[in-house]
Amino acid sequence: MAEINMAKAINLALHEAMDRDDRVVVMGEDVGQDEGVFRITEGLFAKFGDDRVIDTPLAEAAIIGTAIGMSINGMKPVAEIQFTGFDYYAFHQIESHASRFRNRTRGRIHIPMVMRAPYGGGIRALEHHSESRETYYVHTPGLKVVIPSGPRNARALLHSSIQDPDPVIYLEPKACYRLFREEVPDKMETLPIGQAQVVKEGEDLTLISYGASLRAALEAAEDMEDDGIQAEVIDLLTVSPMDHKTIIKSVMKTGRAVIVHEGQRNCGIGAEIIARINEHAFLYLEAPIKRVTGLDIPIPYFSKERYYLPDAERVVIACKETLNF
Amino acid sequence: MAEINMAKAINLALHEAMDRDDRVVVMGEDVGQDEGVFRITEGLFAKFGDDRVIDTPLAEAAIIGTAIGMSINGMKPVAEIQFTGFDYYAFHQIESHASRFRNRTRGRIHIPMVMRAPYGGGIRALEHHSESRETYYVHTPGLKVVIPSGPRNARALLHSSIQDPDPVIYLEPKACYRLFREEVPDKMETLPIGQAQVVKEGEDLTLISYGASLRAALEAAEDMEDDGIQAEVIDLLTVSPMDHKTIIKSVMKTGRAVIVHEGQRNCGIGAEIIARINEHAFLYLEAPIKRVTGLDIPIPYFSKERYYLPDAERVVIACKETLNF
Amino acid sequence: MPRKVLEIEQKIEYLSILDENANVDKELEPDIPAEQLKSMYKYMLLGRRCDERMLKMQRQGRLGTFPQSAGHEAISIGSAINLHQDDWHVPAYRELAGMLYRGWPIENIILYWNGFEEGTAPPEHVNDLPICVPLATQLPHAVGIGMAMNYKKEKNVVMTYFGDGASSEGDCHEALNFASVFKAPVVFVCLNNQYAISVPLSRQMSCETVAQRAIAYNMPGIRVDGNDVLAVYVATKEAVERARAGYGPSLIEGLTYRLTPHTTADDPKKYRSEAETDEWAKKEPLIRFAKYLQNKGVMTAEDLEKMEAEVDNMVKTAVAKAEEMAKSEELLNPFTIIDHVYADMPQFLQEQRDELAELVKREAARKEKKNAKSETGARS
Amino acid sequence: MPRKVLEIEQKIEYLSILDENANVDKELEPDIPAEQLKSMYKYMLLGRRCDERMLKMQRQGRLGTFPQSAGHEAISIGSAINLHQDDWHVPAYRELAGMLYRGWPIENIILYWNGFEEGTAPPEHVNDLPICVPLATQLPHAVGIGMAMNYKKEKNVVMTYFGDGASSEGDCHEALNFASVFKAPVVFVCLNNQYAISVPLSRQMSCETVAQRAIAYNMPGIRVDGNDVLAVYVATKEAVERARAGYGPSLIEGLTYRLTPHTTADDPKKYRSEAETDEWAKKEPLIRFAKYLQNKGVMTAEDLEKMEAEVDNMVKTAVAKAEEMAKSEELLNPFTIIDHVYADMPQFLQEQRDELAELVKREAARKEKKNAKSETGARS
Ligand SMILES: Cc1ncc(C[n+]2csc(CCOP(=O)(O)OP(=O)(O)O)c2C)c(N)n1
Ligand SMILES: Cc1ncc(C[n+]2csc(CCOP(=O)(O)OP(=O)(O)O)c2C)c(N)n1
Ligand SMILES: [Mg+2]
Ligand SMILES: [Mg+2]
Repeated sequence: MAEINMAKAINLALHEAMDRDDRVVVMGEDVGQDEGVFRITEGLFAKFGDDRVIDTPLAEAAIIGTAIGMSINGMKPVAEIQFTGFDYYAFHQIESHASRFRNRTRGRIHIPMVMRAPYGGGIRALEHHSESRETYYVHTPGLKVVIPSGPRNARALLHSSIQDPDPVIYLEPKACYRLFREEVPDKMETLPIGQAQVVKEGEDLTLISYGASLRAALEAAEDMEDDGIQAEVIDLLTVSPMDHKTIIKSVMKTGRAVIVHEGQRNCGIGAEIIARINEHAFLYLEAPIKRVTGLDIPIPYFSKERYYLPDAERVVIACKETLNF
Repeated sequence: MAEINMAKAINLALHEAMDRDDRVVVMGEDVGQDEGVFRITEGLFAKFGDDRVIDTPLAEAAIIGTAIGMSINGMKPVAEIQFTGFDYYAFHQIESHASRFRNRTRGRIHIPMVMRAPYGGGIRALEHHSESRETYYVHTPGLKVVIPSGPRNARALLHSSIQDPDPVIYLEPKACYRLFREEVPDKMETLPIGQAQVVKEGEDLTLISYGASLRAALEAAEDMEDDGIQAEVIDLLTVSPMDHKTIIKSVMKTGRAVIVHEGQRNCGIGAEIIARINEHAFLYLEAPIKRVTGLDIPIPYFSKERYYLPDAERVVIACKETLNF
Repeated sequence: MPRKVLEIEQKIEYLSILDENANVDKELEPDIPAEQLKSMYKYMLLGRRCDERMLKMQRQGRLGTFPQSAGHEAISIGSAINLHQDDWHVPAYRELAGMLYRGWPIENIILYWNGFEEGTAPPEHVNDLPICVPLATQLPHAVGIGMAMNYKKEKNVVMTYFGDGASSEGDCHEALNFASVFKAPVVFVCLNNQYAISVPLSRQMSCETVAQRAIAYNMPGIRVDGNDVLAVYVATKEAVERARAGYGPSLIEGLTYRLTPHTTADDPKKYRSEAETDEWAKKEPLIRFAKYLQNKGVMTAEDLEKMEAEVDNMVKTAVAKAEEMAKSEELLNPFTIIDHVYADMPQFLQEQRDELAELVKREAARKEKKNAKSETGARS
Repeated sequence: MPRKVLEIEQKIEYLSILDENANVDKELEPDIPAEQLKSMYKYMLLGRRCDERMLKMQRQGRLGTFPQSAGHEAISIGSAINLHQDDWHVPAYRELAGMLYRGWPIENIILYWNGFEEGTAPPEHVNDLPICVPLATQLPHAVGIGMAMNYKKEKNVVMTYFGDGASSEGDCHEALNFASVFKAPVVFVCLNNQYAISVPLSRQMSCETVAQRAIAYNMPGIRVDGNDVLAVYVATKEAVERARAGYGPSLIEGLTYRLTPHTTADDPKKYRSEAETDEWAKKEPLIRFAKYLQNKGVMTAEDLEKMEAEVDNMVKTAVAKAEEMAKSEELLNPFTIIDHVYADMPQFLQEQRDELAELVKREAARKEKKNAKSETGARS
């Protein structure tokens, strides 16, 4: 298989999933003839037709609400919200229903749908087109929240998400769509939801990140190597249920941690990671855990977006403070 | 002034605020002739009429959306959402507009509205009538989130919320509405938003709570006195912006902390408190900080609600584990 | 370059067949087999008696707050009777009679309002969604179910319900629009009881009828006397046939009135006049239908009495069963609150389950101690 | 006990006055003073030229992605021209011409699409809301502004805009319903360009017109030729007068067509045929209006040319100004991203501001170093 970028990898996964299982349908605004505003649904409409690649009227709540209904009646809808900034419109359907049907009916009805949405900043987009509010979903029991970081894991995790019997919020860091290419295997593969990956081993401190921010973490880790600092880097991949075991194991080794994510800080994923490290590895900690995150402000319009988004420099500063504590 | 319960205290504040300032209007479902499903708007319709006590059609997004519009055109709406379980319907208006207009317009337009809603569990209510998801609001920059715990602070904080130039989410722990009475002063008073209160002093550990859970914390603190344990109890009152200074000061003294809240744990307020203590008082900590919170499940229907809600017993267990660490 | 009035095809109709004095419009009278007529009456009665019984239980502290359904049996049964077993029934929360007709055990309903999730699970053979509390949010589900039918080429239909108040919610508009665009086989039934808790229709909308909203979605719209089970039957039957034949959704508005408060926590005297309530009480659906059945010779007074007894018995048995179930180990099992959140159990939730196990152990120990003590007390 | 068709009072009209060949219907022609006609044309032209210029800038990397408005000037100006300065204008994002007419500096628009919040702040004397990106969410704001007018007994009106796609959103329904229930003085203008990005009208709704949705809210509804500024003017004028007189809201649908892609990121060839685009290009609003002005003797060819020059100049000046402003200390100040989130600065945000200050210092130091280096480089 050739090297492909993340946009292509997600597109590939959709093709594969639809080929394999005719209960899988794709629905959303402009996913059909237009092939998605980021071309993520390229080729699907031509191949699977109007029946399975459904351009919907413009109403996010109904997109999610009808996807719930389709799930109940035996299908596996992959519903696209055009940008995460518009998923709040559907939040009551997610909170009150997608996340609850299984529990409410003691397992009798469950919702095997996927909500996918381009997510996060970094592409000089307009207002409301760069949001990263995964906390809303992570705080909502009954959901799983997956955020891939590269072509290969994006494809594998999308397959896992579609196969999952429960609703999965699959957030696509749009800054990564065309950032780099990666070899993906010919054969379809999956990755377990809820499992983090150590993407770089190190002894000196643990960097925990996911999505587009992982690039900043990796870049920082590389930069620090020049100073002889070996950071271990963890890619969460799933932010809920979070794999704190992998985190704890690493922090027990390094004694230090820095968390990097672009979502707002207040009650963000970083806060939860700190809480769990505190609960499970308190005695191993040699310095306060640092958070390099989006600020607690609406993400600025693009002229000043860089002051909001974590970058390698901010990560390095935080790491050094942690190491020098 | 006689002793009154919290329901009455909130009602009193509404009367006073509407007396003082004719830009203040109350709006929502059944707030008028019916005087609110919890009788919080008692007497307002009779006194201020249809113009200022507005029964709206049944549409939460429009209640918040029109309140935003009224705010823009010089009014100070106090919009009621009948139960927090239904505020998700309006979440896009809160996230995309109420919280952003000031920043978006560099201060030219701001939204001095209050969204009040009966909040939390403990009254054997139906499905969707017991939710506590303050995290959604706390994670949203531009909002303030106030949760009173008793009649006197409820009245004072509602005044502060109405006077605040920014949107305030004012969540009323409905389990406290008629739980106890308290003397409130004749004269109207306010309390600064963003300031916590030490409600009981102690040396051995810090209990941090708010809303209805504060009762569990206080009861636990009292119980522990028999064992010679002196807990310091902090009532947050505002969960965003959170007064971590008061928390840090206490933890620096006690070295130990337990957080009690009924909202879900994952990315809950407790996580944020732990993160801030970690950041500001790391070296003072003698044990991991414990979280006694709602479980990460939808709040159960009322027959098993008690397994979800924090109570004094759970708090005492956590405190002892912390002390014995 | 004209100024002209646009021709709009849809006509909004009004239908009434059996009036409050049980006069029947012979021309409009549907031809329903006697057995089905009896069945309709039986489930209307069962809904009513169940509702009354639950009210008593609530007053005795044996049930939580619940929204009553007395007065709405004609809408519920007149429509649900048109469904096949494998069609879908997607209620709001006043379709008690219809749910029972569809096969929900009375116990489930009681358990639901008594705080047990087990009451919400549809029985295996029942293609229904459970009661839905957040208003209008069930409507897009109904549409999605219908869209899946189209996709799977199932010849089924979905019947879904919402109130006059719920019609103001965004989800109602979005669902009606999606249904019309995708020609989903959905029958939307608006139970217009003229109040949303205290808010009267005039404060809810400024148009005359909910039915005319159908014009906004190019679907048939009809208002019927919602206390006239024959009118509801006829209108929904047409809609069901239409949907089943592939012509898409319809909107049916049943004009009716709550015979009771909104829920057991509500005091309607604050917002409805006694005169109005009395007026509407005369129009309630059961009496006129019973008369119709008698006039038609389908049931005798004696038959009706027998049915009363039968229904009473069903309710009684169910109440006993529900209260028994509520004490069963299965329903008291605290771990069920955690075990159904996900298909698999995530690590962090397992940890919380372990915490809960600790608490449960302590609770059990405390109980044992207490029991032991009281035994000692008894002996002394 | 009848089955009868309900009488619905509202009639949905269609209006067209100035056709694509600039033929005018004399009977329907409004009596607009020459100065106002000129002003209308000027702002339509300004909107168009601004849009074209911004497209060029975007292609040159001098502007971010933005939604173009070419083709929609008649709807925007024909309606906005009916507002008093202290009335409110609540746009979506294709009301560029109207915003300029209302007093928004061109610089603001450019700055907004160039990623500066400063462009979003309405100038002090302008009673407008800024561009709104989340579809239909501005509509309840417009209604709230109108409700406040009623409360304060202001004799003003609100003009608000939404697209055919946005009409499917729940907020659209809720806003129309609230406006009708509270008789809010709001004129709802639907800019129906027949596509929501790629999704055609037939996939958006199954009814013929957006205008007929007015029947669901008991308000006047009219469809006009949205490329005919006179028709838009007449319909919105009636609606404004109605609203100002206390009779509540109206719904006006302007049928039009995007002359451009959806945004600079869009390729309409994927979903619109060339034939269709060509057909509609002929119907665009400016040419016919210019002809009308000439035929009527309001403007000569020379006047028109002069106006072109004037408008070009305005755009040129504004572009220069915007690009100057974008380099100003005020607009580059990074702290503005934090300073306007709350009226007061909470402690935790102050701490984040301090973090930012550190970064800004480093950035400055890095720049200085780089400058120093390149200076050294230059010298060597
Ligand atoms: C989204 C939402 N908002 C508010 C409520 C609280 N509530 C329950 S029933 C009700 C009134 C509903 O009126 P209507 O739709 O006319 O139905 P009815 O109860 O009259 O049958 C309200 C406001 C709710 N359940 N869901
Ligand atoms: C709530 C929301 N969903 C999706 C989008 C993304 N989006 C921007 S414009 C657009 C199409 C809008 O179509 P329409 O309302 O017809 O307006 P037009 O662009 O044609 O003027 C979409 C889907 C958005 N801005 N807001
Ligand atoms: Mg009702
Ligand atoms: Mg459009």
